Amino acid sequence: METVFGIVVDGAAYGMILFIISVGLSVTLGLMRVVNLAHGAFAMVAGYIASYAAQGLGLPYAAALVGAVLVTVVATLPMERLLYRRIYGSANELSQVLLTIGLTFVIVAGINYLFGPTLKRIPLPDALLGTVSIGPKSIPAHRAFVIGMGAATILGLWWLLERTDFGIKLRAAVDDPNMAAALGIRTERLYMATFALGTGLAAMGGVLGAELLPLEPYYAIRYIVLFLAVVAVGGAGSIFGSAAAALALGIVDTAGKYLIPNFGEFFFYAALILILFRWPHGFFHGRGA
Amino acid sequence: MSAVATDRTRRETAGRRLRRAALDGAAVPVMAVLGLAAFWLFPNDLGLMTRIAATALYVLSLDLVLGFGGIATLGQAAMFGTGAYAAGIAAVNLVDEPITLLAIGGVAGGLIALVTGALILHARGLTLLMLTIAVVQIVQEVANKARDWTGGSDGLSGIDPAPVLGLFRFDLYGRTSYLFALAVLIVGYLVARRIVRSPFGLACRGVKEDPLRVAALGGSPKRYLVALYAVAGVFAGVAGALTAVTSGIVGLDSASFSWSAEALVMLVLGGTGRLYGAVIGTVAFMTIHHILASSDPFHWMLFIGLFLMAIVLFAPGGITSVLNGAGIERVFHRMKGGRA
Amino acid sequence: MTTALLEVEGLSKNFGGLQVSSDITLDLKAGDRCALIGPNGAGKTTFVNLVTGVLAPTAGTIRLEGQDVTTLSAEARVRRGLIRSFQVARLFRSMTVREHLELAVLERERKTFRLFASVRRMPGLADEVAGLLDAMGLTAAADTPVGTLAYGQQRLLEIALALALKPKVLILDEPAAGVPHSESHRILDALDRLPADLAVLMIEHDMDLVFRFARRIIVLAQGRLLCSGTAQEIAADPRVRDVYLGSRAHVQA
Amino acid sequence: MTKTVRGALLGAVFVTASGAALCSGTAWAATIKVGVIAPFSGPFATAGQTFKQGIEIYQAQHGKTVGGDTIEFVYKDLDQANPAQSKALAQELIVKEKVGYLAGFFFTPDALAVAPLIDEANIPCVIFNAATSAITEKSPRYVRTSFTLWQNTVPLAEHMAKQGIKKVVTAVSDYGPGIDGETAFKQTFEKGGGQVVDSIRMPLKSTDFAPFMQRIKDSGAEAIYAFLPAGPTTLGFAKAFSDTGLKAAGIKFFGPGDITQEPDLPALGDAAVGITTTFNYSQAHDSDMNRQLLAKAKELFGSSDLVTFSTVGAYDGTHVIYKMVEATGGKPDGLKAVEAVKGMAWESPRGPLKIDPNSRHVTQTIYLRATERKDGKLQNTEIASFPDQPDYGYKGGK
Repeated sequence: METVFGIVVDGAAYGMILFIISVGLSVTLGLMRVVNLAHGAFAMVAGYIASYAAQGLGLPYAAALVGAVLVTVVATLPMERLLYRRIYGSANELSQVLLTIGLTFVIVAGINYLFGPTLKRIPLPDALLGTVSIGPKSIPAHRAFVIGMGAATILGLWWLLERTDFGIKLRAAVDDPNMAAALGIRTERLYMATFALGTGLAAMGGVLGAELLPLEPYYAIRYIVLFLAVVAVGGAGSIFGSAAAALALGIVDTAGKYLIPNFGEFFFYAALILILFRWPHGFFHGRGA
Repeated sequence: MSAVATDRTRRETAGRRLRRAALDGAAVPVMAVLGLAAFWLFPNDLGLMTRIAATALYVLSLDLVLGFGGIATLGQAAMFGTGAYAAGIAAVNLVDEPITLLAIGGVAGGLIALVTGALILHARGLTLLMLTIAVVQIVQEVANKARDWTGGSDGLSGIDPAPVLGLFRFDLYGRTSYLFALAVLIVGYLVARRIVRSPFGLACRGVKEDPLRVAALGGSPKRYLVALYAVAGVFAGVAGALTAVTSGIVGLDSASFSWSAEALVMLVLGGTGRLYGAVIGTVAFMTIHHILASSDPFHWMLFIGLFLMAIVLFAPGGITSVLNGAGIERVFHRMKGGRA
Repeated sequence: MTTALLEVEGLSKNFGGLQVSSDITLDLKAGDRCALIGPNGAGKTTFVNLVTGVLAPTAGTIRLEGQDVTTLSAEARVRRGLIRSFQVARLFRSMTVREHLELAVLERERKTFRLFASVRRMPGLADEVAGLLDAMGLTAAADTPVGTLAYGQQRLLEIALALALKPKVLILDEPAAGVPHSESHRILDALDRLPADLAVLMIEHDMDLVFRFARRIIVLAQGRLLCSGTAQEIAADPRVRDVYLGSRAHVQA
Repeated sequence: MTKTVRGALLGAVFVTASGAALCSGTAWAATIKVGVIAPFSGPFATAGQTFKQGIEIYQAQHGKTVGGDTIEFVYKDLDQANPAQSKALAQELIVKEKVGYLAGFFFTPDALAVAPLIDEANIPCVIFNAATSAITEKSPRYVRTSFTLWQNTVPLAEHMAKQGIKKVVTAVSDYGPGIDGETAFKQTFEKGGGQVVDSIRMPLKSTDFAPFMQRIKDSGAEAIYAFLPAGPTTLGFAKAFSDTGLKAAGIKFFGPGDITQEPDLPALGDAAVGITTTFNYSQAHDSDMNRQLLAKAKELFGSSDLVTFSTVGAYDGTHVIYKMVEATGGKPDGLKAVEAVKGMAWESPRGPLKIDPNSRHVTQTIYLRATERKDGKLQNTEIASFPDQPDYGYKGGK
């Protein structure tokens, strides 16, 4: 019983990190139909910025987090205008893959040039260094914090999409872009805002997750498969789908490593195949897509 | 739309098709002549050129799947790796005749494609992409685990093939390797072209454009896709075996996600849906990679990244679209208009 | 009495709680020229999708030449001679007219799994395709990619494709929709020349075309079979007028 | 016709472009070239950088000529373990660059791949790192100046058994060196009377180690023996070890010294404190030669932070190559060159070294080190030494 509990708690923390980063990808894929392979690169850039802010400038963790998210969003917006806008839409899948791989390469090279190939870390504040007890299991305070932030992200996104004007327009545009345009929704601005939202989420996940997904220049390429897996299992454009998928994959991965560590990798990908066999369009294929 | 305009576009497209057909026909002789010329001109780069030839066959297999069947995959290395390992294991334990080894690789690649294709090709889009990734990861993990057979992460070494046709030994300078790889590539290209022009190829092109319409003609889209996937698997398997035979070694990287992604990049670079696009894309990518990596190994990614982005922004159909369309158009124009 | 080629019995389809087709029964015999009409949203397209196997029915059976095909896939029904054309021309945009017909003929002959044969050298293929091209007046456009073809010609190709499959039962989904008047006579000519022993079910809005072509008319409304009969009977039926007027009133509201 | 010409032109452009870029290096009669294959880009770029630094430090200290011959190093980038590419690069180095020596090799598969080539071309191959024991068995032309997992693990396991530790969990990355380490540890430790209660092999790509920690905790072991490749994976593992409270619970952490290599220490932070490792080199090693090496590094590269085991592997490897050139008088003869350095002993920044004539691997002192914070900086402090350790894995083990 304790084992099961341990697996669930560890899996949830891992899943929440995956969720925070992947949900941004899911939102942009759902609305703009763009397979953004550079999404992981954006998360990485934010991680490096936060690392620099905390270690180089001596900012506190919270300020580094907020600053990194803002800087990343502002830095990537011109890319939306100059690059991404040309490749929106499902007809461009190949161009999307090629352009965003190219962009990823450029970012990897740039990060390598600026920060070097060694690992970088974002020092945690003392408050997040200890452990927290949840029932019989004690987990690192940082993980508990991440789980909390993940839950807050779910709620925040739910509020944003269900309760705000932006959310209504966004959902309308996901459901039927032409209709949305006909109704006078300015899709260009909507796309830009959504892109910023997606990048911001990636950035937040990159900073929060730096303990689990360590920062090095190949981060951008190493983890993108994981993020894509979450989006595929969750269903593009679905928040709760992404959350469910990230938690499920986090727990499956954790269980596999705990129970059969020698075949952990098998376990994960076999589970992925089975899940996609059962739900070929993801858990929550309802909205949009 | 006025009838005149339609007529003009029709004539233009007809012209473009004609040029494409001509390029298609010229591809094999050009490949052979350039390949042999390169053999004489760059005797010191045969190693690189051998890898280019084997990789071109691999990218060609991806073109069959993607360009002619519309199957987006990031798992083509599953077939390449399986073929490479099958040939490698056979070479270490059973036979050392190179052409037999290629056949073994082809059969292995085809079988794995048939089995996994039947399992995953019901899906489309991102789901299919993820399934293909999962397959290649599992194949790689099997290769890692079956250490006794595959050498695991140390790689499978000790592949020492017999002379080709009992006559040509694989030498240090890679002369035999290169000519052998070039010959296999050209034969592979011819077979692929034959398949593309066959009734089967026609049906696959139909599935790529509209699977439901093919069903309405009485064809089963999934069966075509699985068959095409398996056929391309044979090509990828042969390419893997060719790499194993000419390099004498197989590593886990030959069944990796990144090798799959690299094939996709090379193909899109060259242009999908034309076989010569796969060859041109491979030559371009690997040559550029080689030049950049040897002049500045630290930051070649920057250049290749910018190059990829430039292709998307300025030549969306890949290098061959420039060849097919604007480029040739300009040449024609200049010829007609005298010396410009 | 000739036996029915296509028999549909009690066919129903629900989407969730919504009943789109309910209890439709009809049959087609060899040589039938039948039209299915009804206002927008009457369930005509759903009906076609059910019969051709694109959708699975909630209840009911479909028999082709006496054999139950209800659970067969769309392509299996096509191979048994149940062929449809599409309302919006659904063609392979980058392929030429000739390639379309070649593919259709090869599908019919089940030769599409020949990997190493050359399409150009398949025995008899070129002649048959030439015949079809000629019959539809498409010879001049044979090597044009369909994407650049005029709309009327695309509709003709749709019919040619259906014929290339040598159907027993042919379902034409609005064969003349979107065709300019100057070209519609070509479609009519083509329809007139359909093989006599073919059972044809045409879904159509253009009443001129329906009255000219059909010997029997079936009216569908709100997913149900309203009535059937000859052109005169249908024209005189007050229920039909109600349905159309009602729906028009609804549209205007 | 025009299209053919056009196609031909295009192809020719590519081929010529590649040729032009490749044909620039011409061989000099009085220059002996050494081809170095290592990762200079990608996730392991640091490794290639340390190789290069080791070579440059040695050349700065000892000059670039041996008996009138200039030694020139030619670098080839191989960003990750890729044996086929490794072989192709080696072939290119031999055929085109006409190198007389091959060197470098961070990963085992890359080193193994060149065996047939060095035999056919009769070229010595000096391995600066790749640590699987079996490599030097594959060709008589391999010489290795790094270490093996067996070499580091055997003294560690003996030490742990002597400390009275009874129950240990092994946790290694699931690849060749990891399994070498696991086998070496198990054999030695169980011979010493200890018990390995669980052996965990972790997928190489793991990033989240919490589940493994849970398993280690559940096994009831007093200590762990862990080996992972240096870099991100080690960081994650060490962090998880302290974060999940295993460290606080008093479980002791042992392993080969790769896991606390100097370039990674800043990122590891306090998670590294208290880890006990055995290794052949520490920046904190107390000797004049080591201080000179670090000073030279600072002078040449502005900082000595990167200096680590692969730096001295390359540094001593360069020494071996110089001695080979000296012994053969600059004439290309691989076997003779290797023969000349068999049994050679010398003093290195890491301590006394000797090339075992049988395994052609360095016999060296292995140090027991504790990672600790000194003057605000983390370092591996040597607390005991085990002199003259051979490669226990050579033709043994497996």
